Amino acid sequence: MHSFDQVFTQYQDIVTTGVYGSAIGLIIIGLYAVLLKKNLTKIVIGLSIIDAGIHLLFVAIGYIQGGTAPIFSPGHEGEIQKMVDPVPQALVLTAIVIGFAVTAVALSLVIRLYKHHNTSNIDQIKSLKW
Amino acid sequence: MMALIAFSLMAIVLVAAAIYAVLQKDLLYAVISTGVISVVLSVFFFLMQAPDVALTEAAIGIALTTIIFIITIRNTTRYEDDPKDNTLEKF
Amino acid sequence: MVISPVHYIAVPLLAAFTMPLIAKVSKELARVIPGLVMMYLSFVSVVLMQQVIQSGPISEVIAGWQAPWGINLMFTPFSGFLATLMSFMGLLIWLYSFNFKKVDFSQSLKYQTLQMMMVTGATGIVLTGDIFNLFVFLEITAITAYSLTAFYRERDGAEAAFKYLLIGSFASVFVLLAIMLLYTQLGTLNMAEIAQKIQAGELSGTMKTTIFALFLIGFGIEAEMFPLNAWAPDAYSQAPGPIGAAFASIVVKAGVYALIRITFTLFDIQGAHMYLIIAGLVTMVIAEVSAVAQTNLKRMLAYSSIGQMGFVLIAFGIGTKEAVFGAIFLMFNHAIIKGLLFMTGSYLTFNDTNKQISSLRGFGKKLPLVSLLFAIGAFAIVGLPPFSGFWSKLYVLTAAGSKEMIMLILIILGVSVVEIIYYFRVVGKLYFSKEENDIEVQKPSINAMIPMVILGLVIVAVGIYPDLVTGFFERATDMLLDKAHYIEVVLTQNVVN
Amino acid sequence: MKKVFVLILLAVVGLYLSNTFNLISFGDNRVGEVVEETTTVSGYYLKETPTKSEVANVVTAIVVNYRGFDTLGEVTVLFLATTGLGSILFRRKEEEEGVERLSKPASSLVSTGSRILFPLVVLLGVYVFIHGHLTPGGGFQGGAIIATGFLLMLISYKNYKVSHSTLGWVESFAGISFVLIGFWGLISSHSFLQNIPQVGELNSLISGGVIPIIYIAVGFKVAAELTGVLDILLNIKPKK
Repeated sequence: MHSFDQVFTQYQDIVTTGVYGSAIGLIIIGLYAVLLKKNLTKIVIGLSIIDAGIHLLFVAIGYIQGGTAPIFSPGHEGEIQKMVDPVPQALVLTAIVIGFAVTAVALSLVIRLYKHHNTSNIDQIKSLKW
Repeated sequence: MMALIAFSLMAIVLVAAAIYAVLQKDLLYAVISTGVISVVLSVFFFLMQAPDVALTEAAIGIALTTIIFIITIRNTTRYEDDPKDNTLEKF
Repeated sequence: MVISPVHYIAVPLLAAFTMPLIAKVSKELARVIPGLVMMYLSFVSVVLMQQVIQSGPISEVIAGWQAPWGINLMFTPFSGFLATLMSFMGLLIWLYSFNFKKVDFSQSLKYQTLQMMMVTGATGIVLTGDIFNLFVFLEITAITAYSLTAFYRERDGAEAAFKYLLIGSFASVFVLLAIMLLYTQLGTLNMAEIAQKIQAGELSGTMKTTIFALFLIGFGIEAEMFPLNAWAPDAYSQAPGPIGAAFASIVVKAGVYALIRITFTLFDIQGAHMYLIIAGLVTMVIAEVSAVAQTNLKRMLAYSSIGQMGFVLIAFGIGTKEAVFGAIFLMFNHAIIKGLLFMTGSYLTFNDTNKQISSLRGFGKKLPLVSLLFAIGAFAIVGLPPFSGFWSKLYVLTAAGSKEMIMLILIILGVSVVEIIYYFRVVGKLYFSKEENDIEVQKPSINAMIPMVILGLVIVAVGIYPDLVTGFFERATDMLLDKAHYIEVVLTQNVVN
Repeated sequence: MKKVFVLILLAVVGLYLSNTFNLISFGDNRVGEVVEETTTVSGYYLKETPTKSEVANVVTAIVVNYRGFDTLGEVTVLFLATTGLGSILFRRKEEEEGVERLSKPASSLVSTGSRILFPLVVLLGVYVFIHGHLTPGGGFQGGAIIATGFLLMLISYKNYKVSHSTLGWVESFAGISFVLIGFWGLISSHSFLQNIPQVGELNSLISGGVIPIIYIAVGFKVAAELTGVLDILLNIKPKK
């Protein structure tokens, strides 16, 4: 486990591009799916990929080099100095559960649309105009 | 050194799983790769000293999100442009 | 039990959690609870507004932690006025939807819970003093709006709800990104402390504009600015009758409030006001023009509501004291008049599945009172003298005049003419065209008629004697424009109650 | 044509995001010195949690106590998602009977395995949300784990029925207890969700005053709601 901390401190730039790059990559791929794909389920998959990217970014901004998890386990009471920022973690907890709730409602709408129109292709369902 | 290779491998798997999830026509495999994304994400959170979030992502991201997607696929089409989709008969 | 702003959120939550239990005992009682809650909240609003007028804004601290560390609720004259408006409208909408024919009995428990929680979510957005809490309440309002839009089986509510959900998820992605960036730069989530730190210049140029742009897009979707309101016409027209009224009078207000709180209190970017004017102008012109082309009554009202929101944005964009006063008056008027129009409109087109305006021929005789109230609403929204809409339009036009924005005045007057065209076309159909097809008409029940009559009376009363309410707007304007007072109230006082 | 436009848009968004996030260097210490008068909010939390509110897990203290209103909103979002799901996928009573959840019975391996695993998974879930304030984990995580336990049973047994009334009772009681704790705080020490002064010291099970009780209520509520969501979704009559 500590070998990863060592990696995070030594190869700082590789890790930065790795984390931020993959998070932004996830958001871009999710956006691609939502904007271009026709199948309703695939669009909801795109939405959950964008959510995954956002949550990764949220935790990444809270990470501090060489920091430990913000838990005062027995015997480590004094180590306030080397702790990771706890606030983004608390916010991500809420954001993940909200993302799940919205995904559940979206999928129930997809199911009802399929039962009603017998197709899950968004072009066939577009009966509402601008 | 090994840890660096493992870390960058995971980042590549993350993006590859996302691309696979979007391009795959068979929705079941696409949903499974969203599960893979959640697994790698949970490991990343653990590495970034966020155990609470790793546990949440594991419990909700991997288990529950994947299962509600699979239930949706069961009630709608399994393949993206499903041949037995009735849209063709209309024309 | 000391009355405090937290009751706006805690009491409806308690009611929402107990309703399934009470429904096991008696379904009838379970449907009455939202009404009792709304009545209690209206009473709380009256009490708190008195307190605010005497002793200034109330900042209530949650969980005992002082402002920047804990979450605080801000009951200022501006947010208090909006919370009061939302509670009263929530009460009227509950009364209107009590035994709404189309909501069949077994579903009405879920319907009432979702409707009450939508009002609570909007009130939460208005009251909270913490950005991430604002995001959570935005999600509460959004998730109730998705489920309620898709409530009816036979209409294509599910498409409208899915479209709304897609665009709503974009809104929450943008807001989350903005909160994330803001936290990295300033290290705090409390709105007052953010305003203080931005004023002290702790946020650099490019990052500040990026965060402001992300917030603007995120809340612009909720406040129906032009490029982002593709969801609104479908959501309004497919949702059940009372929900359309709730969208127009409550949910959109919360979106506009969040937008105004970002531009006026948090960020002081010069271009912001000009941007608001341009965005509002574009929204208004396009919405009003497409309203004329509508044959479906509810879609026409939806476009007119978006146009009015554009008008509110213009008024806030002008930014002078009188313009902001006019804007707040406009928000008050829009909530009441648009609520009345949606309520009466849904009874006028009750039995017509695709809500055609042409089917309203000669309804003046069949539904005399409902048509009269619709006419009052139409005259008021257009801004004719004896009604309240006139005053708010007058204030905004004079404010624009004092800033020599002649082009703006011309466009606003032009748009008013467009409004007159399509509203009088409907009123004309109601009264002056003879009825030929005998669509049997749905007589509204007593409890649906009461809120419509109350709203009609309020419009006429405020129209004739506007000083009834302008006192509140004065204080609200001063509070909104006075950023230092907002920061000082939140950050310096100790745990108050 | 639309594809090209979208690809350009994606490139612009990607570039914009990447150079915005270039300004934020990964891993540098934004929390600042955690000393007596810290400026940042997280520094305050790190200093206050072990001393004043006697909770080992700082994230739990933030989620439940410092920002308890977020969690209240959070639990409402899940409650409304369940209600909304129920109203969207509502089916008249007569359509309901004869809903065949599984066409073929699960294999003996799955059914015996899940019968053994189910109590263990629920035990793990309960452990996670009872020790929310000591070890990583808490109400949301514990509730989700319990929901996966029920999911296991729902999948492997055709006639396994999760009774909606018990779910309803558990959900309502947990929600009501959460709000009542909030009101009790408002009455006793004039601020909603106020934490009572400390009983028990750091890292013991009974520590942190009201925080573990709230998180246990959240755990029950999240477990009941997620099981409800899964039950509604699993009982939809698949279209043949």
